[in-house]
Amino acid sequence: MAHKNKIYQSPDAAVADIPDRATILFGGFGGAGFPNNLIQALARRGVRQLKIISNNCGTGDGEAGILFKNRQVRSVIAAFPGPGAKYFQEQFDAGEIELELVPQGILCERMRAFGAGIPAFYSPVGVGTEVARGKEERTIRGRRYILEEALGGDFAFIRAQQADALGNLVFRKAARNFNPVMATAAKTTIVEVEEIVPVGSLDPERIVTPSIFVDRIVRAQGLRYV
Amino acid sequence: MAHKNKIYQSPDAAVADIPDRATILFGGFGGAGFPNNLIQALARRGVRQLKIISNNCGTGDGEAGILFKNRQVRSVIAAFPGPGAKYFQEQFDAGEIELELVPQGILCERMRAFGAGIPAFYSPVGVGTEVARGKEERTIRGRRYILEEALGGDFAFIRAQQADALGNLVFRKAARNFNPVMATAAKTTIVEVEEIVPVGSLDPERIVTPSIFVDRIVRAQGLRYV
Amino acid sequence: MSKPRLTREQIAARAALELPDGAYVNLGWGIPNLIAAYVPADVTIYFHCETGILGMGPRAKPGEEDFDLVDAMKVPVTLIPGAAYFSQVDAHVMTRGGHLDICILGGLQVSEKGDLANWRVPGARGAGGIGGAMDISVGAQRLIVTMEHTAKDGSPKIVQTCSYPLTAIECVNTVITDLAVIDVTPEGLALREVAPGFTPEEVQTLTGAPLHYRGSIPSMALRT
Amino acid sequence: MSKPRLTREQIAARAALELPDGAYVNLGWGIPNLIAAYVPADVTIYFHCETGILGMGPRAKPGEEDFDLVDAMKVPVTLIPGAAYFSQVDAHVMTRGGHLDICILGGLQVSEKGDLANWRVPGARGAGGIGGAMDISVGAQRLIVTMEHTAKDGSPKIVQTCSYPLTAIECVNTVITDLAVIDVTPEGLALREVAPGFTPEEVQTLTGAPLHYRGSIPSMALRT
Repeated sequence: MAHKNKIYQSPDAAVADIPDRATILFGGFGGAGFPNNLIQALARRGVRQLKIISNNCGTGDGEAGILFKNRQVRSVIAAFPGPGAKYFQEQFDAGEIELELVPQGILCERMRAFGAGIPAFYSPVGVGTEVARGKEERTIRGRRYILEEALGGDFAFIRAQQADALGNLVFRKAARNFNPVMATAAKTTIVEVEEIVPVGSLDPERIVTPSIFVDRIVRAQGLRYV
Repeated sequence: MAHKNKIYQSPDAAVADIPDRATILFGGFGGAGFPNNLIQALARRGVRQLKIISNNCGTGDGEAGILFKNRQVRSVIAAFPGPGAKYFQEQFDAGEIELELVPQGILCERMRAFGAGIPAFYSPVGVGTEVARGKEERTIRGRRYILEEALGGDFAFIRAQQADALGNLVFRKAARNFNPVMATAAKTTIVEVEEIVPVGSLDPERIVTPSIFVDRIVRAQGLRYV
Repeated sequence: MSKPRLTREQIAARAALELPDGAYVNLGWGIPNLIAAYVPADVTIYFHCETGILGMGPRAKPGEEDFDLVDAMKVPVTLIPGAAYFSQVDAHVMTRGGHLDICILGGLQVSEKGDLANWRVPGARGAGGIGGAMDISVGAQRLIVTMEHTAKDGSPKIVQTCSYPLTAIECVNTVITDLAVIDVTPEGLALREVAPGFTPEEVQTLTGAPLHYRGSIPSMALRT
Repeated sequence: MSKPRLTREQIAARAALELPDGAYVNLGWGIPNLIAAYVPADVTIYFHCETGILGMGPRAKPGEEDFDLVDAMKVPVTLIPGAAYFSQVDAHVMTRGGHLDICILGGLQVSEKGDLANWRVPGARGAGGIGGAMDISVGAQRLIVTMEHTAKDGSPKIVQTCSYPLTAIECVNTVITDLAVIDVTPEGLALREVAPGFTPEEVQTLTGAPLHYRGSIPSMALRT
């Protein structure tokens, strides 16, 4: 078996096999660390009926917004879709799109559980609120908890500052956010990076996402913030 | 309220309030990253009936071995007590000490859950083995799992390479091991470090354990490997 | 009730007094977002942000913005010495795991048991959004809510039972409003301070649950 | 049965052939610990170690040891280019989470269903120790066990049901011994190769569960 080449020549090539109805995790938060090149490539590819898992639902055409504008999304799991998510909000108000609202820390933790081989865990977050609806409740050592299930995807789209050719990643400042955990929680993780550096040039102490979690690497072509 | 000073002048000062019957987490694995100065100070302090949570049970007098030699320990949770843990093994064979054997990854994960506010989680590890004895079993999406509970302590003894005065920590190579997770899983975390550096001199991207998880800092006085 | 109440800035200034030197603190949206500006110069607070920052400093100066260094509202910020970056997962290990000393959130309603509703107005259009508020509310060692004492229609926001969708149950320790500082205790709501010019009885009238108080209640401490 | 069986080194050499270029691999104690030396020079394997290393290289040369850079047996090792350090927690996110392509462990017993017993001999003194074997066994995408085909007393180590304490159930994909390569399949144990000089029937005699095989079974591939 030849050593697998993880580097793709374009965002379009990196997403070329994504089918309709795929479940995709999108990194990014607060405008930083969004995989905008991959999202745009997915919009060009035109697949439909996607299920997306993301903190928010884009701002106007930006971030994941373009996928809603193009009506490529059937279902969303998010913590804060956002008032700027114009196309999502229109389709949500029209009853055209499914939404599961999840507390932000639980959104992270459910993906972390998936990546860590944990199928479900008890959580104190959302007890006694709408979030608990339909979930098993259990009292442990005198406190109430609800059962939360692991959450993973077919693909993760993430953004990092640098990758080596193996897929070791470092992130920049608060652009780290959801990206490392999503890399662990998808069958295929695709990263867009500012820069691809030689293997061995990243400090092993500084690597945040080891290469084992990364399947495809592509150089970002601008679109750092949109 | 005065800004809390986390720096202690000696290992003995850093452990001076630890009582009999305390539950203590000890970092270290494979000979690296053991808080040997703090362990020695605890041996000098002479408290008894300790419950310790550690990957192993020392090698001869080294690492946690001295606490067993001094008969300061009543109960252990460990993944691999180790054939070199002479004093532990003698007391175990004589029925003088309690042991809960835990798979190494689950030992980590239970402490991580404690630090993360997760009281319990389902795990695939140990299903159908001795480890599952007495634990709830549940089938989720067709696979068998057992319920594991969070595990924390009164104190964590850890070792790092550098701390700033706030308690931000960086580790060195494989001496990182159990230390970061234990810092999150105890009421009071005490770290011994090779070096205390000025606040602001650690790269914020390189910090592994943020200061919020550290309560007491002391300079190690040798005893890096014992 | 045309007497002047505290401004949002004055509520923030009063809340800033609750932050001890060296505390690890998360501030939510709305009035809480005004608080950092009122922390005295001799007090250092390590502000936590869900974007993966501990030791967040003031907003970046114009021309010095870095859009990879932002708060949860996309505002470019700065770091103070000793700051650290981490992932969103670890940001919420800190919230849910009980590691933050004090969190201050905005509120729509607070019940006498300390239930908080702050993420959604019933009947509002759109999907709403939970963000990090639920994680923060359940995990904070001490949760302070800052808000106006009454809604725009004059109805009390401090109530016996919240009618709005809950953020978390039995989580609020203290409410700081434009009229009062109120602690949630096992015995109910304890009136600690009142706004200058207001009596405890006037505050009670504008509150939807019984307030406990005895003797003279001090005026809300405000820096000038 | 005095015909020479494979040596431990030969078992390791055969097992090394199961590792494709670029694979992420964890090797356990015993025979597995001999395998890395037999990986061909044109194949790069990213060895994972529970001490928090991905990309572990050979043992450090005398005089160049760093005792903060060790494997799970405290042996000072090296890194290959592209290696990374991480915590024990993340080391086991990799094991339990199913991220490792291949893991190779030693074995005391393997059942025809793929159950593995490898951490404790019943009746042995001392507390025993699980270490990372259970986490690795349940999580490996492909689990290979390398061991002698029979115990010191001649009894089979490949059995219908393990009598020793289990490490994990239904986890083993392939067993490589001094007599054979055997795959665990839904239909039972499939004999893939036999050691040079042995017939399938001879191997079956030394195996405690039925082996499936048809036609001629190739000899175990060994480099010279």
